[in-house]
Amino acid sequence: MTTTNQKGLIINKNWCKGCGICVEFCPTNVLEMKDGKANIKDIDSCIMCKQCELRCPDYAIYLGGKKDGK
Amino acid sequence: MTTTNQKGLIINKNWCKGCGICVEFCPTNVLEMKDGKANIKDIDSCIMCKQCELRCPDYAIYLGGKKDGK
Amino acid sequence: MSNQYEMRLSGSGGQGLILGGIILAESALNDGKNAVQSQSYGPEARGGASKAEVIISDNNINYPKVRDCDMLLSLTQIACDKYIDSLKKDGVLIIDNSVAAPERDDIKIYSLPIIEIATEKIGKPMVANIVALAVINQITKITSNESLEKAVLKRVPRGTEEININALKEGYKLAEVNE
Amino acid sequence: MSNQYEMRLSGSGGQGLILGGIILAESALNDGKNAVQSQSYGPEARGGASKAEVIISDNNINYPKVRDCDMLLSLTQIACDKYIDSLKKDGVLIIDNSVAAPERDDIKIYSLPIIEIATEKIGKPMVANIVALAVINQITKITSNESLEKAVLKRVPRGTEEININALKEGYKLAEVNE
Amino acid sequence: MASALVENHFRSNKLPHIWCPGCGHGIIMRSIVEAIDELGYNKDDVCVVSGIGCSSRAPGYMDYNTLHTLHGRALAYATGVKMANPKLKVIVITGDGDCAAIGGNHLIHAARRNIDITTVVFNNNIYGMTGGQYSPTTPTGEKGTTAPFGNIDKNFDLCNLAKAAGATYVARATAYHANMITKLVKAGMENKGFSFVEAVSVCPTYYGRKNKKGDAVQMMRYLKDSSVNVKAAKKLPKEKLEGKFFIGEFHKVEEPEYTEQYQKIIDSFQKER
Amino acid sequence: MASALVENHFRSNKLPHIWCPGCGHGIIMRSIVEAIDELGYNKDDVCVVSGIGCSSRAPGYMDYNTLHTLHGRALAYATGVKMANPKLKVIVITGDGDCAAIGGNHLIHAARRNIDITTVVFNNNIYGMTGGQYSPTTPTGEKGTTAPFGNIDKNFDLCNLAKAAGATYVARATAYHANMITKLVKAGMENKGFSFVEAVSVCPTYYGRKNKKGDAVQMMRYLKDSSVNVKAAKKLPKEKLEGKFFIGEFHKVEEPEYTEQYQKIIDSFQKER
Amino acid sequence: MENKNIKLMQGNEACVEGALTAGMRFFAGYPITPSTEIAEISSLRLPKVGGKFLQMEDEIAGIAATIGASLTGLKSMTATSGPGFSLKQENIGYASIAEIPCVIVNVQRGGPSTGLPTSPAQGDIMQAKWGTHGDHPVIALSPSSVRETFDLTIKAFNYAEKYRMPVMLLTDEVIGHMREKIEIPTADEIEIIDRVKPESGLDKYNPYEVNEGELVPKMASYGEGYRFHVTGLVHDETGFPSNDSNVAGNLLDRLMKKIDNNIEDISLYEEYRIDDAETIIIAYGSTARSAKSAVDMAREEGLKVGLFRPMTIWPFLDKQITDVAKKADNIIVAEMNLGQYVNEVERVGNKYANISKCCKANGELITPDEILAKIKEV
Amino acid sequence: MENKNIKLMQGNEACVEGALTAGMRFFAGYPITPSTEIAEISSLRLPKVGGKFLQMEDEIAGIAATIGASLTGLKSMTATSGPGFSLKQENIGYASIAEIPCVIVNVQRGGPSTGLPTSPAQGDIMQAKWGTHGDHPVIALSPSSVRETFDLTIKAFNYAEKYRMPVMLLTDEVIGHMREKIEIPTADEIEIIDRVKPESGLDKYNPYEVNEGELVPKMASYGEGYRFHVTGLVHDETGFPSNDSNVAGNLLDRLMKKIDNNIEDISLYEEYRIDDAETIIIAYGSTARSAKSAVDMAREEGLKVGLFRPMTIWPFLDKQITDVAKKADNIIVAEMNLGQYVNEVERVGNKYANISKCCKANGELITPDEILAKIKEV
Ligand SMILES: Cc1ncc(C[n+]2csc(CCOP(=O)(O)OP(=O)(O)O)c2C)c(N)n1
Ligand SMILES: Cc1ncc(C[n+]2csc(CCOP(=O)(O)OP(=O)(O)O)c2C)c(N)n1
Ligand code: SF4
Ligand code: SF4
Ligand code: SF4
Ligand code: SF4
Ligand code: SF4
Ligand code: SF4
Ligand SMILES: [Mg+2]
Ligand SMILES: [Mg+2]
Repeated sequence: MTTTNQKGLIINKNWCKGCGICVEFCPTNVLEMKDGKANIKDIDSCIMCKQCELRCPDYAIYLGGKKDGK
Repeated sequence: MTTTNQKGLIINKNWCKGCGICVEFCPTNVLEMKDGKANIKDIDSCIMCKQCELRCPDYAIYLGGKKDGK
Repeated sequence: MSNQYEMRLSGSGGQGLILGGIILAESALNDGKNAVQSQSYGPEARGGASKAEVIISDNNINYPKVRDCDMLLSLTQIACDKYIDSLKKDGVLIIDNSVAAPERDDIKIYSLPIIEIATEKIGKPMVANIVALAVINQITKITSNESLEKAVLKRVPRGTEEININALKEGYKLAEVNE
Repeated sequence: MSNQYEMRLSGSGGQGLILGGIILAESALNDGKNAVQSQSYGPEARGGASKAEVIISDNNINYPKVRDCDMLLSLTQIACDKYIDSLKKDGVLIIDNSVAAPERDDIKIYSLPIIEIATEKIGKPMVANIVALAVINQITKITSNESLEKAVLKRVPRGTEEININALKEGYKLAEVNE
Repeated sequence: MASALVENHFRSNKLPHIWCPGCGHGIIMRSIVEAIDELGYNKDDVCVVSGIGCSSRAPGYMDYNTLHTLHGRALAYATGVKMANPKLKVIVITGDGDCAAIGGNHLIHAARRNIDITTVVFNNNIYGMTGGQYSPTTPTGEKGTTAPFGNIDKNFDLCNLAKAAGATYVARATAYHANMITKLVKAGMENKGFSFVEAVSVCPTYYGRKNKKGDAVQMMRYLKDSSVNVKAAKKLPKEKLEGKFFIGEFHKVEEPEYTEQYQKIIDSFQKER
Repeated sequence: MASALVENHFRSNKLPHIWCPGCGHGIIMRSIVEAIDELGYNKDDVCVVSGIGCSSRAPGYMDYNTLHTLHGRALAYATGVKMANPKLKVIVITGDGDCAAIGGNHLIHAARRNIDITTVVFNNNIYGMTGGQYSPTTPTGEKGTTAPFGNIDKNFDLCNLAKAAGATYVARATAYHANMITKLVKAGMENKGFSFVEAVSVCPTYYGRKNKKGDAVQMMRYLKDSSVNVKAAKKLPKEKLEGKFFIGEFHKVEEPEYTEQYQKIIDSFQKER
Repeated sequence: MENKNIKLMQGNEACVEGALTAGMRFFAGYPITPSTEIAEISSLRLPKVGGKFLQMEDEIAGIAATIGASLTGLKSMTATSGPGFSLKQENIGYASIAEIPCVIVNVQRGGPSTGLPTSPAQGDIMQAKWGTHGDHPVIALSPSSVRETFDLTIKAFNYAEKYRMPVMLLTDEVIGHMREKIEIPTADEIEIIDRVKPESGLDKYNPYEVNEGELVPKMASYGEGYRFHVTGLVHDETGFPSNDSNVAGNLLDRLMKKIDNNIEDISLYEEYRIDDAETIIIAYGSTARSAKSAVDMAREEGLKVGLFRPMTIWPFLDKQITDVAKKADNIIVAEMNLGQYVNEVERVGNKYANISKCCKANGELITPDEILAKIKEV
Repeated sequence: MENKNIKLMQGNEACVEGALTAGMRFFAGYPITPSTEIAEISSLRLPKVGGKFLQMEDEIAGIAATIGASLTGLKSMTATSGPGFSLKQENIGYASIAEIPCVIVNVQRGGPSTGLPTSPAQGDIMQAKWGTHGDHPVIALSPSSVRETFDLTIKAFNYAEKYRMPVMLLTDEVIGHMREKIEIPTADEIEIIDRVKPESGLDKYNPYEVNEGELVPKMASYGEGYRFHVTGLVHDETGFPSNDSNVAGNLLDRLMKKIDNNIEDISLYEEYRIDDAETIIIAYGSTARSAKSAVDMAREEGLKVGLFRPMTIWPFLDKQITDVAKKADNIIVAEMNLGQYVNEVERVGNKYANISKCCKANGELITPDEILAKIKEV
């Protein structure tokens, strides 16, 4: 359910309710909706700006996978 | 209990509670306190300005004796 | 209940009769007796009329209200008119001499210049209530004079002790003379 | 009470199952029967899961709640898992084919592509509820087809009549084929 | 045995009223009645609604349709009255406690709706009826029987509050300025919408005594000396304004009135038929 | 499986929360928590109090001392909490209905007292929890389930109201401006007195649907496009401000704080002994 | 649904339809689950008949506006649930002493406090009688079906107008939210009662004077030319306050007698299979539906069981329930609370019958099986 | 007054003194006659002992702040009269379900509504039990003297803390406003009970968990390091809301059992000349004083009359009053209302004794003569 990657961008699909807010406001178009949940489409473009984390109403997407060493 | 006079200034002593407001704010010093009630001391000075009537909290002093023909 | 003495102090608001009732009750406590004090509230209390009630007894006091009283003090005519019927046969009526004595011959009436004494002898009309207390005590002997003095001193504002003691004294004198 | 037929329509919020329940109940009324419809409220209704209950009877319906049901419709896995135990022995289970059939051999299971039909044949996933109503009616014969059609037409928004009639037709077809 | 105004507009068999000697409430009540008289309203069309408090006893003396409700609730009752019969000229008489303590919510909501009610607050900065507890308008530092060490609450500026809440007419005068109250209440009644008139009153019995403000006369004098008309204020130097409060009209705007807006909805269906 | 902030400050076993997909409340709740985190408060010293509503469910998820009270009463409870232990950092989370409808009186009085509580209103312009009735902040003309023909009420400007009532810190941001909420809440918490932060939220389920505002994304976009920072506003031409609302800090003053003033009374007796 | 008067309707909707039929032209309230639909439907329907709907700032304002509107001549209603019902209590007392007709609906939900907002309960039965301070007359009705919600709402308005008092409709989440078949009666099947108004052109109108042969004082509306006074203080027949103990005593006495002297008119109930019953269940509202099922089930097993179903909860049906107690060996009171109405049943009945209760307050409707089990137990 | 502990004191003052003795450190309220002195004296006394007094914007805010302060560790009280008591009802339910100790004083005055604000009554007896929506546990005490006001206020705090619930003190205008002799007991004569707190340093604190042998859950204060959650919704032992019917059922059950299982601890009453009594008067509060006089008067006339005086009004003294009913031929319930407590007496007693009432609700205290007349009548 969790996606980890070099940028440490994580999506908790159990918590994601599929509102699409993160997708809409990602400045570099990293994200997409897939099966009603947020999904990482293009991690390389991620500039780790945290906009998605800030605005996810469900705390389902966040940067921090790396920081925590996970 | 009622005083009538040529200016039509009337004091209803049954209603007067003796607060002294009319006496204080009469511009021409027509009134006085007597036995705890307002009293006409000098009707001649009355300029019929109605200040007493306006400010009597108990509607015990008023001009109008003449108007009503009483 | 037979040794209960029931008193009603009546007059107009501002005459300090409620304080008077409290002092009387505390005086009784000083004597080791029981006392209940109550007073009128509400529009009745607002409109100028004022009433304090005191019951003093050696025993427990159950029913706490005064209905027919043994002693009635009235400092104003309105108060006297209103409460005179509640005074028991053989009861004591104490009125200020500005009040017209009622037509009842089954009671003892004391008409005394209470307010005048306070105003003229003490120079403070406010202490009429204390003068009245002394008068009541002198006539009814309901509490001891020492207890009353103690009670008065406890309740009056600091700095007014002397005036009030004088008021008591004048009250006793007044009642003695007229006894 | 024996001729009472109790149904539970379950799925997720937004699938229009409450409207479905209402239509089913009105269809029964059209047939001259009695019906009671109720639904889940509160956090339960908020959280995505949704449930409508319908009881249909020739007689009066007293106790208005469905406990163990004769027919269960489940359009989602969660709903099926939650309510499967409440389906009576010999009861009818109708599930969308996206839902895994439960392991019970004491019931009749109909697994049909209800959502798919609505999406692909009608082009409106929202009409899955209407497709499901036709399926239910075809399988259980609980109300007459004319009554159901009338009930559907009464409740759907103006301008969508044709789509909904088509949905009914597709539903009947689907159920017939799989009967 | 009273003036023509009093005979005409009061239930004079109920007079004298229960208020204490020198209580400012009587002056304000008269000024309101004068306003109604000058406006020439039919008495049958006037409805005065109040809550509970010394001030709220006013309607009992006034010869209109009168409604003495519960503490704080006058505006909610009045809203029902006005909606039920928008032709009625509805006045709410309330105290600072009634209006701004327990009734504060109804005040801001009636203001927000801009419903055509004129509210006159008899603000004596104290709970008079219950014997002198501090109120939401008791100035900081002053005493009440529940503020024996001085009130630490900040006091409301009721006019400011009413304005922020949405009132379309806001003004203040004092019991000393009896004619001005009449003028402001008239303007308030003529405003199609929620009008708020603060009438600063005096309670010599409790507020005066507790705070050593002297007798009724001295308190009236204070009202005279400490108030400045907003219009005049602009021309005055700052020093002259120190310790003073403003009276006069503070706010006046035109906005849709509630019962009229509702009537439009009703009418839209009338047409449909 | 959540960010460090969420793990630290939320009761993550209670997540995901009950709010609908795209509900703005979740964003605002996170921004508040971020503020607390940045301020470095000890979690044991933070107390979050709420009323009843979707928004008022927030405290249940937050790992502090939390109190979920009655509809409209959060500020009254919070006042008791703060007075009882002035060391606590007290935050009130409330909805537009909770705070401004049934709770309006407690709001203006808490503001008046300038008690050190930071109130954050999750303003979605609707009663979410009960299914979409219009609220005192629903814009005139918009629909709710109890305003089927469009709301004829005028809506409150809550910031204006709080200011007029006496709040010493007043500000507004939106769920789109998540970082700004954090900033304002921090400033509010640091203000010794009553701080009021309006956080404009979105309710796609009811407000959005009823008023055809599109989905959560569109509603968030609206917040972004229609808000103007007060600071920037001054430099903008009037046309650019049409149909816009302001965000940012509106009011900030220093005034005596309630619990401190009360402590002074207590201290005066301590000295006496 | 050949007959156009047959509909599928929700209980809360039936309440509004009944109210409109009774002549409701004013509603003021505040949303609260599970009563909210009553406000919502009122907001939709009232302006279409020239009536007024107001969403107020809270429940207190809701009932206050309702009373104000009633005084101004409109038949008025407010609706709420538990927490809101608690908030309205002070004003219920006002309407009682000032004798203002109005209808207060309480769609009961799980308490105490916020409790279980979306679950049914019958926990406010005693509150309906005793919730406000001081003695006062009370009428409260409780329907068991959607149709009865319609009927009893009309009754509630009728009683309110006839006896000049607030009347409560105590329904519950089950009845309020369920949809069932309802046949709307035709106009001539329905009795509508309006308040008695003073003849116009009266010289002197005493708003609280009751003349020989009159039930209640005649009621003028504000704005009709009678400039009368209304207060929540104890008042004499002129409407003005009085502290006189005789006035106070007489007023309260008169208020209570409105009920006591007309108890038959207000007594609504159903008896079901009661004639030979050895065990009689007493149940009201939604619980009575379960009880009816239970009676049928018991009868099928040969048990002599019946149901007494009060629709009038207050005033308490003293006479009828005493009779029931005399007739039966056992009485079982079934209610969705921890035992409220049963106290009253005990009061009148425990001389005559063995009284027990079948109570549940966990947010679930009592089932027929639970009642049946209790029947077998006693 | 040689003994410095003997004083003349007003009932309302004794209430504050008792509260301070019990450890009250927070009071929030709103003025209302005839309870206002309690607020006034609290405002004067509390800061001197480091406590807090708050005059809130209304009665609702008063009790809400009281509950908030109690949760934060202070023993808290609010006081009011009729109209305010009605307004506080919703919050009383909150304190009940969330189990927050607090004391609510109601100095009863004439109702309903604004009624007779300065006159005594005992019209809120049933309201004290049933005023808020939903089932909930209730303790209410009623003193008959100034000294007893002091004592029962302490008891009220003790019960509140011990059983974690709101406790009501139902006094009346007569007791609240009269001054009489009171001997203040010394510290060692007084039992003070404090809430049980969790041991500090707990890893996990479940705010609503009751362990074997415990009466109520241990109560932490906000700010002490337990970051617990409190709600008025039905909740499980962790304090978080739940819709589970078992959780709901168990919670309500536990709340009610706090009373039911400890009824003896809460039963306070006085029996006076009851042993050989053929007629027993039941009276409480100020009316009990008249009743005692009446008993003495009756005894003087040779009538066998006694008095049973409940000081605990709620929970109802089932056992004791059943015993009284078994002992006496006649029971007369005297109360300053139109008949409230008498209903409960009838419920338990009418199998055994002839029960009648001596009621008055006109703003005047019932007199000994009126009770005596009633004694002779039965
Ligand atoms: C619900 C309720 N709470 C409290 C009271 C007691 N009470 C009566 S009047 C009043 C305050 C009145 O103050 P204000 O409104 O300023 O009027 P004023 O007497 O000063 O003119 C209070 C607290 C009440 N009657 N009802
Ligand atoms: C006394 C009372 N009245 C009404 C309600 C019903 N109620 C619960 S939440 C709510 C409105 C919530 O709106 P808001 O505060 O804006 O919060 P939101 O759900 O929109 O976040 C209402 C009316 C209640 N619980 N208690
Ligand atoms: S961190 Fe920024 S760039 Fe990366 S996915 Fe999130 S919003 Fe897009
Ligand atoms: S914002 Fe959060 S909940 Fe919404 S789609 Fe993105 S991850 Fe999912
Ligand atoms: S009318 Fe004017 S001048 Fe005459 S007495 Fe009155 S105040 Fe004085
Ligand atoms: S103002 Fe009126 S009440 Fe006062 S002294 Fe003059 S006449 Fe008397
Ligand atoms: S108490 Fe104060 S406000 Fe009330 S009547 Fe007396 S002076 Fe006026
Ligand atoms: S109803 Fe609205 S406010 Fe409530 S959770 Fe859903 S979106 Fe959010
Ligand atoms: Mg005032
Ligand atoms: Mg909202």
